[in-house]
Amino acid sequence: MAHDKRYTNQEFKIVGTRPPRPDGLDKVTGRAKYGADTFAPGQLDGLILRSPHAHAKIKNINTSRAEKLKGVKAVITSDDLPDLTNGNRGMFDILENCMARGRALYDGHAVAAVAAIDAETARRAVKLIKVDYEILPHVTDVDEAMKPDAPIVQPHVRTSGVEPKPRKASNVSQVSEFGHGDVDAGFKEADVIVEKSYKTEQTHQGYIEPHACLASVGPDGQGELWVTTQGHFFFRNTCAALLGMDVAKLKVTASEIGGGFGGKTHVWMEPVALALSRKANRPVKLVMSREEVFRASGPTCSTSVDVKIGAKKDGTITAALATLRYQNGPFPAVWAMLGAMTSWACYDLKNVKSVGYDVLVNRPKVAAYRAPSAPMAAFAVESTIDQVAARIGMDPVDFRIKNAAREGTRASYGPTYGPIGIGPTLEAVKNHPHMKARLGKNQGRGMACGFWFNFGGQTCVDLNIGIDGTVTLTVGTVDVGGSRASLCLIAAEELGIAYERVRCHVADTASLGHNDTTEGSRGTFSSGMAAIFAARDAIAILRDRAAKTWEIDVEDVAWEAGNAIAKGVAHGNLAPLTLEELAAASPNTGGPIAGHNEVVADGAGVSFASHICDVEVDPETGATKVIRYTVIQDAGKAIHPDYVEGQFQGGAAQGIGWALNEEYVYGEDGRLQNPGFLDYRIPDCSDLPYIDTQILEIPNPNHPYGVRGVGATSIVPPLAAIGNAVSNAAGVRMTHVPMSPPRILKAIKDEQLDIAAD
Amino acid sequence: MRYEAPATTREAATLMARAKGSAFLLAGGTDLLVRMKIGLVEPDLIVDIKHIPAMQAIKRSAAGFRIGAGVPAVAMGENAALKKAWPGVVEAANLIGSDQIQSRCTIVGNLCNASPAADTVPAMVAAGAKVAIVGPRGRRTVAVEKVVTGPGVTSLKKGEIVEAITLPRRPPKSGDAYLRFIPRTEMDIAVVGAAVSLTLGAKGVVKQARVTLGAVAPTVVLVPAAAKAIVGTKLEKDALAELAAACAAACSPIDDMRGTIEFRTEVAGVLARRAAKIAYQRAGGK
Amino acid sequence: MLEVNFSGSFRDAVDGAASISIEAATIRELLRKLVERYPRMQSHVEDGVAVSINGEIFRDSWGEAIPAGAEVFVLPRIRGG
Amino acid sequence: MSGVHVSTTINGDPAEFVCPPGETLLDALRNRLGLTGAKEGCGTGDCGACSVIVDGRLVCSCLVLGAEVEGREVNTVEGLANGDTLHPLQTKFIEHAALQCGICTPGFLIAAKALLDRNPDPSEVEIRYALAGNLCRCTGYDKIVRAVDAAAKEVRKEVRKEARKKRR
Repeated sequence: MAHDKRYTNQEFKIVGTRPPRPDGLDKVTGRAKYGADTFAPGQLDGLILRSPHAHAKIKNINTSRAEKLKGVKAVITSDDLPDLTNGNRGMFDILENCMARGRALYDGHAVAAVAAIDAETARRAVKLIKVDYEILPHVTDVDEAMKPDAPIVQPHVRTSGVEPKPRKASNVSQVSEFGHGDVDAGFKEADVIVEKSYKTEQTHQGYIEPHACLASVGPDGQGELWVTTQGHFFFRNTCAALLGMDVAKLKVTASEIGGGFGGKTHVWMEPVALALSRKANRPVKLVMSREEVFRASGPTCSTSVDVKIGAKKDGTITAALATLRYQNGPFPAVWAMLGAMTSWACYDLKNVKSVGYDVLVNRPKVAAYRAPSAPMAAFAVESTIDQVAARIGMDPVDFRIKNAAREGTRASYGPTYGPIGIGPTLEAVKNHPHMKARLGKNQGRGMACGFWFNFGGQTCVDLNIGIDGTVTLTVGTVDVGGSRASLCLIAAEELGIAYERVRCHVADTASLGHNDTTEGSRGTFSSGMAAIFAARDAIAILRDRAAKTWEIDVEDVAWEAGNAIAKGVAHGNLAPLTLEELAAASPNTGGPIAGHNEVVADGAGVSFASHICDVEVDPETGATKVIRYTVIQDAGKAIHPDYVEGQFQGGAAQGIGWALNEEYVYGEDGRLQNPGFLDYRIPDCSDLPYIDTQILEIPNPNHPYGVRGVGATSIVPPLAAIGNAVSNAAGVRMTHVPMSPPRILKAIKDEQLDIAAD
Repeated sequence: MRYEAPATTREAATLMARAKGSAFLLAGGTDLLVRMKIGLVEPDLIVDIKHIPAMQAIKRSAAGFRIGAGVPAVAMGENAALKKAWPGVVEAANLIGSDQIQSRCTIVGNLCNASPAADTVPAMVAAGAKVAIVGPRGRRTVAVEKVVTGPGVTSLKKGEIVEAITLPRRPPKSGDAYLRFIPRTEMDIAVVGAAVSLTLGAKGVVKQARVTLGAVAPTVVLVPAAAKAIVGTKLEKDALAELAAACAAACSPIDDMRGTIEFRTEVAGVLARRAAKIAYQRAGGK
Repeated sequence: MLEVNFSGSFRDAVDGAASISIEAATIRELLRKLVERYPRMQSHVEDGVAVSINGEIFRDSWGEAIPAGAEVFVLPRIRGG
Repeated sequence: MSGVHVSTTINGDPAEFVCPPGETLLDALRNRLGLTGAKEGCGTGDCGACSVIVDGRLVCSCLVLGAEVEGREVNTVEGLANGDTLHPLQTKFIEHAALQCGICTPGFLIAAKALLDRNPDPSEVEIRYALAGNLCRCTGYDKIVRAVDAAAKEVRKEVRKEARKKRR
């Protein structure tokens, strides 16, 4: 049935409160079951052998000694994962990333796998597999990979998006251009032009739970997969296709997920676990070590970006140009394109252009990471914006407000905006006490803006009313950060009952229709929309049951505050029927009462954030300390404010780590040097201050409650906000992320030399 | 693989001496278990020394302090007398890792792991610590700086076990301090470390000093020139500048993922200067 | 008649045009006619496209009606984290 | 390879298991005793997700051999609640939304308990440094620190109550 998706501007009774989450108790008592927390009878331990080389031809793999080892039940190579993708290059790339096919494309690329009776036997078996490599020249740096003489990562790739279509293979897989107006003309009008180049290093989502799954496939072609994932329906479809199974015969259950941030939207090793299980005819548990997570499960891109901005003395930006080079790992993707689309989204620009170059290198396949591609573009753009403001002697906040996009602005990536929140977040920054707080010695303040599209997608929800009137809400979007609590609030709001009367569960793939992956901040937006419609669906049935009970026309029955009400003088004497009464009577009024909804939740509202931070820099060592941090973001409508704040704070913390210390370090040999939490430095509790938040609510017109996604955007501004703060504290402009102490100290020293030279 | 938990140092030494294949001592295990996890070592024998009474205690005597090889760093922080006498050595020990690591890691393990970046070694060398070694051919005692001969390499012979570290008795008006540089506030390996131990004479003038640096050379560096720069001074500005310069001159670091040659050399002097000031204050200097 | 705009990454598929005129009442009809006229759009449509109608981005609702004179952009399908 | 027989006490109850000499306490707890509350986030002592308390000391169970806990007292998140009464830390973590994905929560609860056991009145800085060995990637630590601070107040109340009882 069709539903009205428009914002209804209703008064909320329950939405917006902060009740305890339904899965809270299990998670504070150790009962919650994550990817590695389940066991099956006869279970084997799986282990993957990975390439130590960045780029190598696999001449031969000898598994005979491993197969002979006592306790080994299966050994597989790419021969056990035949290519069933019939020409679908995207699927083939997923297959090749799961298990190398003749070529190892990066340090950590899987080349073989074993399943054995215990972990120790599996370890010994892997050591017995003999792989004969022919080492090939490799390239890991994005700018190096674009040079004409660079080693070619994928000989089949021809650059798309350029005319005429190239004949020669290239590491540039795609060129994408966005924008409007005439930037050359715009730069001619400018009084001031600032042009600068930036680099950001590769970072990992850093979820604390490594990839883990328990796979079981039988000779009858039926299988089950228990896995930590952001999208078990997508995993089912992909694994079934790669293994030649029927989708209906593979049941995938999403475990509790120990963080994903985009990293668990991709299939990494699950097809290998299924193939091992199929070969051994035993359940196989496959769990990545932390080292494997870093070497072989997708980080985000390292990038190299040039930005040029021209402005008039009055603060009007006359032209904006960005050239973005994003490294994708060894498989073509669209990350630079996304960077090009997001780079200028915060601003109202007459002449704007951004060109993205997607580049292949010998590093792990790049995966989505929270607002993928936007933070690096924002670092370059927002850093340059501050420099332009300084050059024309204008306050950086006022400069942004003057050029901010608003309703009716044509976005740099094409469409015209509806109601949006960039202006309000900037006004909120201007009025925030943080901006007036006094700074101490060696301290600097910076701010920056960020944008993310958000989206909805395919969603399916069941709402079942129990005999006692309590409600089971069954969704198919994985709960990555408390969405079950938010969805209970929404169902309770619609039905007019208490939050405690609703329980939300995430269904396995056999129990509900397809749901898209929880990504792009869609979980609460889309399942919330479907929950609203499912509840309204159930209310229609409840009204019908009440009408039957009263023997009146259903048109005369209204649903108010959890009760069926008979309308009109004729029925004035009828006492309201509660949900409990209707549920209890349901066996005799037509059977179980349930609501259901399938929807493509399109029309997710774009979201904007502005961040403020104060940083102290030790001029003698380049050490930094974040003194104060404030996040201001438009949530559309905050369903459960605790978890909206949590998303704001978590995104900011990830951005702070990215800005200051996190980076993949590759050696000359193309091997990752820091595949662990010791030298891949995500922020500790003692590294951060309290992170203040301010939730703005500019309703999304395309959602009944005005909800926008909230998860992604908060990671976009921090790189630039910290960069601006550091340069204000240390008096040097940082153009290379992470701004680690050695980089900051070098910048300070170089600056001192320059001054001395002048 | 075998796991043994002997009750005496002798037994442990004998087990190690007779071991075929690779044998490792287990105290806190915060280095050994990590190396086992990432497959760097596959021990045939693990000898747990935490059941050897002589190695579990911090003993105070006329000669100073004796810290058993099995004593976790956290216990050093809990020992008021030790903390008062050697605050620099204790703060170095307490800087290693998290509270979780503190409950397990030992200064002897930190020493024998022979990492150039070990936190406690510069402090122990500055303090003039001695190492009590028990081996198949009996006991010997050596200066702490004699134990580590290169990255991952020690002068200990097969079957030799460090039983304890001894710190000398402290003359009055003495103080020591250790500072390290790490990118985060916790959990990192030192990029540079600097320790200063000094004793004041009349009118707060530095009478005797030892200055050491960590993570700027294959082994910890004792910098006599830096000590000389502050002896006879009250750490005036130029004395400290000379100290920093001497430290920078003594550095022969490497470029790696944790820091550059340039950075380590620059920051070594800065930290030594700051450590000297703290040690001076702790000695009662103003 | 609709004025349909293209972002950079699709322009080579529509012979470099920034925008074209096309008769379509729904997203489905628009995409069908696009592929008919520009066969190289086929692969893009298979990889996934998004269509924005008056600023609202649709990724999957091909049944969505396109009002006359609406602002229409054919965009790459966006991935999320 | 011959296994080591270990008799120990876990959350107050006697427990026995046989494990290979090189097996970590974490693997023994999870795979032999079914106590999966402690998680492996790194296996190298850098994330604290496997935190447990052994003889009153906070440790990473991934850096302890199973064989080492012979005759010792081990406390895990599964033993944190007292019967059907949650520990104040557990209550406050839920109240303050101090968890999102929850994978790091058992480790944080155990580390925070070790802190409050020795210092029931910690400052914000003391809380942050005591929890520095526990990585969380979801929350930015804000709500965790607030929850521990709130739980500390509860613990102090209980301590005072106990003291009063004793005086009577």
